[in-house]
Amino acid sequence: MARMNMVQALNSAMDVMLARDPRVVILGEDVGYFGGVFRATEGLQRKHGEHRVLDTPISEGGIIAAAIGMGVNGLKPVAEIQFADYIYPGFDQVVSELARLRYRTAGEFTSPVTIRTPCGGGIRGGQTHSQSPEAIFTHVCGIKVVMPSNPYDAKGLLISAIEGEDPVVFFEPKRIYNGPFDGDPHKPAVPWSAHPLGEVPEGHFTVPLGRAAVVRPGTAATIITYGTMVHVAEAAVRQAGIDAEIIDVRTMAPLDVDTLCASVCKTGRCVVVHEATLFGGYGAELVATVQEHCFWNLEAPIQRVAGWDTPYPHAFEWEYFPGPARVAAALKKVMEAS
Amino acid sequence: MARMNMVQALNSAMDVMLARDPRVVILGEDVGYFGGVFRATEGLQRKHGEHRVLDTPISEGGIIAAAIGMGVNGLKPVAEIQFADYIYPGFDQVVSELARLRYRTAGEFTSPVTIRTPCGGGIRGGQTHSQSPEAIFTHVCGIKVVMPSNPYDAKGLLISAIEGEDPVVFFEPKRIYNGPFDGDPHKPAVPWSAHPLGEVPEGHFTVPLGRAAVVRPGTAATIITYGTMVHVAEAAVRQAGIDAEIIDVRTMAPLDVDTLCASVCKTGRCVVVHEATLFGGYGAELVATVQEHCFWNLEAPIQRVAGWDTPYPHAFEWEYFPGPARVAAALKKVMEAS
Amino acid sequence: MTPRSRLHVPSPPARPGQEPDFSYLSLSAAGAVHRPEFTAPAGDIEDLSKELVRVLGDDHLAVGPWNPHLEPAELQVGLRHMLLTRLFDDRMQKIQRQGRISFYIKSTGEEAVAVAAGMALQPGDMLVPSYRQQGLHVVRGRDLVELMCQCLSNTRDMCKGRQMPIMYHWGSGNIFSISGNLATQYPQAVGWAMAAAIKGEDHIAASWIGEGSSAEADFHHAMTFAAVYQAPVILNLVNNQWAISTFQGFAGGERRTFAQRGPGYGIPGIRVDGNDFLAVHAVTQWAAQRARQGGGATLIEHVTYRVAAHSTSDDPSRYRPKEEWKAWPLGDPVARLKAHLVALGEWSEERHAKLEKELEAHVTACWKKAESFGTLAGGPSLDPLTMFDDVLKEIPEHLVKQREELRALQTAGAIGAAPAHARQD
Amino acid sequence: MTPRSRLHVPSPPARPGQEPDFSYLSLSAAGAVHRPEFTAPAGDIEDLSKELVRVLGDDHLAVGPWNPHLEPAELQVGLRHMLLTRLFDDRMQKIQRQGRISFYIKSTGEEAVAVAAGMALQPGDMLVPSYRQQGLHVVRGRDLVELMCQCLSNTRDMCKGRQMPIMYHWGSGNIFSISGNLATQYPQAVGWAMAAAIKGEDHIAASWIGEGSSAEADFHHAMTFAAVYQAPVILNLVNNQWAISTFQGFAGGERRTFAQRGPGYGIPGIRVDGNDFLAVHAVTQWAAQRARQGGGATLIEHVTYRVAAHSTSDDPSRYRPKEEWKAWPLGDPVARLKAHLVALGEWSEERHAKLEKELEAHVTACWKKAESFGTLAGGPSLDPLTMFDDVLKEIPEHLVKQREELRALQTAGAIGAAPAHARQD
Ligand SMILES: Cc1ncc(C[n+]2csc(CCOP(=O)(O)OP(=O)(O)O)c2C)c(N)n1
Ligand SMILES: Cc1ncc(C[n+]2csc(CCOP(=O)(O)OP(=O)(O)O)c2C)c(N)n1
Ligand SMILES: [Mg+2]
Ligand SMILES: [Mg+2]
Repeated sequence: MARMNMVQALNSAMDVMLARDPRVVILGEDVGYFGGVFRATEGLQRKHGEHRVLDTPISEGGIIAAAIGMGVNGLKPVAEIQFADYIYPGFDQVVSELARLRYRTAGEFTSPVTIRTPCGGGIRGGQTHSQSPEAIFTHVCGIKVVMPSNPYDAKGLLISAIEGEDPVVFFEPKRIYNGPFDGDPHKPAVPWSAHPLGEVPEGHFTVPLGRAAVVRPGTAATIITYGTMVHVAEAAVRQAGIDAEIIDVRTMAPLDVDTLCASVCKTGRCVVVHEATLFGGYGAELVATVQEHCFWNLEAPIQRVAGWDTPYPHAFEWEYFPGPARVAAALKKVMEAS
Repeated sequence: MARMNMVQALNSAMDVMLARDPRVVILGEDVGYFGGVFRATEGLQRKHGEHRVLDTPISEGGIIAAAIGMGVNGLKPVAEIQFADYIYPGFDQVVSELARLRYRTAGEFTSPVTIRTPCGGGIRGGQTHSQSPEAIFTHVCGIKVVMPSNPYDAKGLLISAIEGEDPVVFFEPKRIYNGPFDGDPHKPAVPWSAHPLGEVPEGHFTVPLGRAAVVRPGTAATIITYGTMVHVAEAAVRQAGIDAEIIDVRTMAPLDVDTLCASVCKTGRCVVVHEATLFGGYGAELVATVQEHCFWNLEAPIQRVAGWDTPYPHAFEWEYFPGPARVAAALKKVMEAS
Repeated sequence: MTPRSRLHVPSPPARPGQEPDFSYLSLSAAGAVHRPEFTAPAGDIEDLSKELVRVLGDDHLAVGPWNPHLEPAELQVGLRHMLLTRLFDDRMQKIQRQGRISFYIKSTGEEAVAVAAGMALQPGDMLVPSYRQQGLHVVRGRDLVELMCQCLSNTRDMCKGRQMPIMYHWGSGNIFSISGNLATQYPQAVGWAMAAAIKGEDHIAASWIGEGSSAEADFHHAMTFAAVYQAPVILNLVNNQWAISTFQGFAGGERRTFAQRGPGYGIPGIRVDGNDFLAVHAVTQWAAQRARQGGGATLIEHVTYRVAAHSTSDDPSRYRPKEEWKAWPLGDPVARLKAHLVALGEWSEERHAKLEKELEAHVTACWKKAESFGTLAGGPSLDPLTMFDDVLKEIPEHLVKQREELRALQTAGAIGAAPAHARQD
Repeated sequence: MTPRSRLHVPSPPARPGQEPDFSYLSLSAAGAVHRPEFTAPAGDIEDLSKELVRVLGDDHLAVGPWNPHLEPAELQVGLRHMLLTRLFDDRMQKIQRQGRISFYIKSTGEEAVAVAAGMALQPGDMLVPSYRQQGLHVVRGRDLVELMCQCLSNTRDMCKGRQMPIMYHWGSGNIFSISGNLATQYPQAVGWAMAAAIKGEDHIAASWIGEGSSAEADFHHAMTFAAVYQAPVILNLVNNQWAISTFQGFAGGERRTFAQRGPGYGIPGIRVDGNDFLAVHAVTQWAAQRARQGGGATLIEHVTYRVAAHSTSDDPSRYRPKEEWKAWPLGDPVARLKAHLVALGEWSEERHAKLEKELEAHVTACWKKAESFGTLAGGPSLDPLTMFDDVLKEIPEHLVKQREELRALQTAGAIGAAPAHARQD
């Protein structure tokens, strides 16, 4: 076991896979010599060579397309998109190509590309360094969508993504790269080194895709969330003093419906939380699924807590960020209703 | 009044606006001399000149970007994307630019681009001529998203879109360009000329954005839908013999919550229907919104009927297409539950 | 100076009812263009992007440094492949007109672009076509029955009914899947080639794109990545003068050739007579050897003409002179190779007629066989429940449920058999 | 032949600890490059894309056909603008280091690219910059207080707190909004220019992009649309040798210049010494006149060097020799224009020192005033409820509700004041 923050855990996952599987290659803007703007690939080029860890032109569409071609030719490419906000120029290659290739060729051609990309706000990055576009990708058939909430999962999920034969869009909530963040910007940052989930095996291990985790058992209500908001939810539970069960979705698509619905059917109350904007967000899918399966157990309308439906406003980060106060308020609301 | 099919109605809307407002320009692939692959711009270049109706390079990103620049310079561009399946190469310009410009400049720069694009299946177009990607756009703050279900609305909504000062993504369900389609491919096609909504004023009129329409009043349940599926819903109601109220959303974003929720609160039962794939689709937003507002009136879990979560399979169009049988089954399900 | 509009709107030289006019084309004489070493730096051979490499002269003989000196037997194979491609196209078009398949795209007049290039490559090379290079499948010996079954979406459809007609692929034949989205394959081919180079393998990739599609972002992505990593790839740009209704000026072809894009990226650009089998073969061989020897990518502009409609959904008489193709100065690739072989004394009208008959019979036999695996009108058909396969490697739970839902509906008779042919609006 | 990897991986000439090496740069002598007529066809002036237009010689005098023959007074204004830009940058960087703004991007060493180009254009021309042309605001006389208030996200922030520092715009000054997404502005500028041409107006657009960003799709879109419609636009490509950590070889600069992309599209490409105020002014004027007279677009590659870090978040000592800029063969644009004026007898060390002092005092005064409108640490601040404005023209119902929800939370004290400075991971 070692102590790792999330960046180190991701780095370790790639390091392990580069060493284990000669087919694995890393590519992206600034990922090679420099080691990535968030240092996620630090040292990997030096260790594994510049044919395994490639700097690329600034061209997200080209990166994803080239990765697809490499995957077709037997490699297992891990492409970094520097910020999730910059994945859109590569969107066509993801939707029309990466997600469709296996289907349209009835399995004769496949390309198991993993796309890693830092997402989310809370780092004063303004509207083009803070977005959470996961919902858009969950609506695309043929890819898996993942977001870890801690270093252990980050490494285990990334290894699963790279080892798997399906394309994966792997969102990394950059706000918690260095430590869990409970939504209170006034508090001193707690590093992962002081957190149990900062304990990460150095070698190979996996966390399966497609399985949610109950990160806090509870009886009064269920909070369904993922990424940074898992920690915000924990803070909200403390703040509200309500014994809510917290579920970390981890894999947004395909969704582990059973784990979610078992919890909500048990608690009868549900709050769905994400950083992304509310309207048409992934939370809507969670609500729609849960109400269908747990309708007869629900004691109150399911509440969504999400980013306001505006672009991410640089100066109003903390009024915008769906922090513990808003989650706690929603919790209270579902408790009061009846 | 004239008899128009939906293509003619759209053509008429553009014709009227080109004549009324010198700022209006049309651009897109094959829209000029040829008049568009669906003939929506037929005759417009000849009538209004080749500086008002422009053929473009095959470059959806370039088309939308150029339209944005034109809009900034005082024009009112109407860009056609030949198929909605081909909008993804322009996705970055829509999300990062078109939708954000007003916000990021606090209103100092704006660009009122209307993007028209034919969507939906049922024409044996296979996976790259059949998609319904509206959900993705409804999650993007800063644009309006529209889909008409008949020629009258098509013209009135398109004129509203062009006259408005906000960017609009205007989806055209191509399956009903020539006539309403009730989901039964075995039946002879009924042209709009034999349908009351094929009566369309020749001149200028508007249908406001942001307002849903109750297209069939009813008491037993509410079907919320849009586009082609409005007609499928009507067929399903007939088939099921259930007195359902049918609501045509028309503008997906911003959503007319009041009209939807008033109906569901009244009927207590709700089925949401769209052609697009289910998971993460726009139906999820409809369900999430309705359950929040109408929870205490709901007698049954809200059902979604949508495309299966696969790419659009060319040969299995009618097994894939969410036809009246499936809608009727869902209607029965919400009626039986209690 | 009074301000005035200066927006330039490209306009083709002739519209319906007007005389065809190809005077805008700049042509070189056969044999006139030099053939540099494989190793020549891109910057030293920029002229190749402006000239037109041609081998077959008006006398039907092969001349000049680009003459690939192919054996007559090989030329006969090339002729056979091109002819078969054409006859296959003609038949499939007829079949579409009869409503027996829903859609088709012909490559008439452009057969050499696929056939000659395909023949100049090695079996381990990955071919990454657009929708108009069916000749590649012919070159690699694909059973036409398989192509026909794909167009029929029948029980032997390699795509299992998931794609429109002509969207073929061939894993074991190293021919990549055709995408409905233009140009996406181009940078993928570069990625494939990069992987070959990373693995130290000796294979190259070759991709094809239309001149209209070169306006898409992926053209730029492909060129940039190919240039930066010197990827072993041949990027073919098929300038058949027309996209759907827009002529090549709308892709930026008015003031320079498409091959000239190459030097702009530091990649050699070669402009070749796309209707000259020998010339296409020669430039492909040159580019392939360059790539295999570590010299990186080449952009090849094939100057040709789309004789047929864009697809069976198109009507070109709306936007260009009806018989424009007759005025096309570079002739017909089949006729020209035939004439060359005749001039060499290695072919004759009789042999040609015989071959044509043989190939037509072959196509007929293939179609018969293909139909036995199911047609739109009847016969065996694919199980619709297979539509839930291959979305992901393993079928996820929600799709299992959706499959069961469909199965139940089918069992209940709620979702019946599909009609022979859906209405096309 | 044993197969072996041939993937080429570009590598800069020097890494940290190594000697800077700019021998890869091909330079022309001052005055050596011809200056064609505005009306010259793109194909006739391709050499301009390979040469380097320079006006200022080693003796600091202006020579050759590109000498714009500017009045000394105009040169002095240019010097003033460049110096002010530099001092503004220096101050803002210091202010960022003190934690008083959260982020900054300097243009040190590249001031001429914005200032000289900006001065050669007319007020009605639309300037469409990337994030490194703050000099354009200076040229057009923008009150620095406004730029500072933007960086402070304070009550006078033109972006109302919605954008990171430096993402300026200026409606009435015809300077377009800066986007965080690279290259998107480039084809928008072309669209703007197309609209001017459609309307028959006499204005042109000018846009700027980094060499690294030229790998994005939007570069291709801009070039294609500019070429097809001959749009009145100047497309400036600022080759400052570095993206973030990757040198210009990763954008495809190893085997040809970026200006050469122009001819590939049928657009003139001009490679200019970006640190030579006079040369930048002259080529801009040429391109502007060409565009205004209906000649269409020009691509101008400005060869310069990014002296500073990419941004205040970057540490270039990790990837390039620490003092690489000292070896940069094209010197410093401020120093060179200054030396030129001195050589003309129109400037002196004393005047320069005095100007510097004056401008520094001006910057100080501006900062003081800017702070009075609010700082990160205190003073007046924007109302967070304004964040719901301007998403659409009219605030839609769901946003009205969300605004009320936030207002209620604020009233309840549940969402407090923001901390002085958020943690940057
Ligand atoms: C991304 C995308 N945009 C538009 C289309 C519609 N479309 C199909 S083929 C075509 C014309 C392509 O012309 P060209 O590249 O010259 O190829 P050709 O048909 O001449 O072989 C168009 C516009 C598409 N398939 N994909
Ligand atoms: C679409 C997109 N991808 C990536 C980034 C991150 N990024 C910001 S600046 C930059 C480097 C740009 O280099 P260059 O174009 O040379 O401009 P310079 O900084 O040298 O002026 C990168 C990769 C971004 N902002 N947008
Ligand atoms: Mg073409
Ligand atoms: Mg740069």
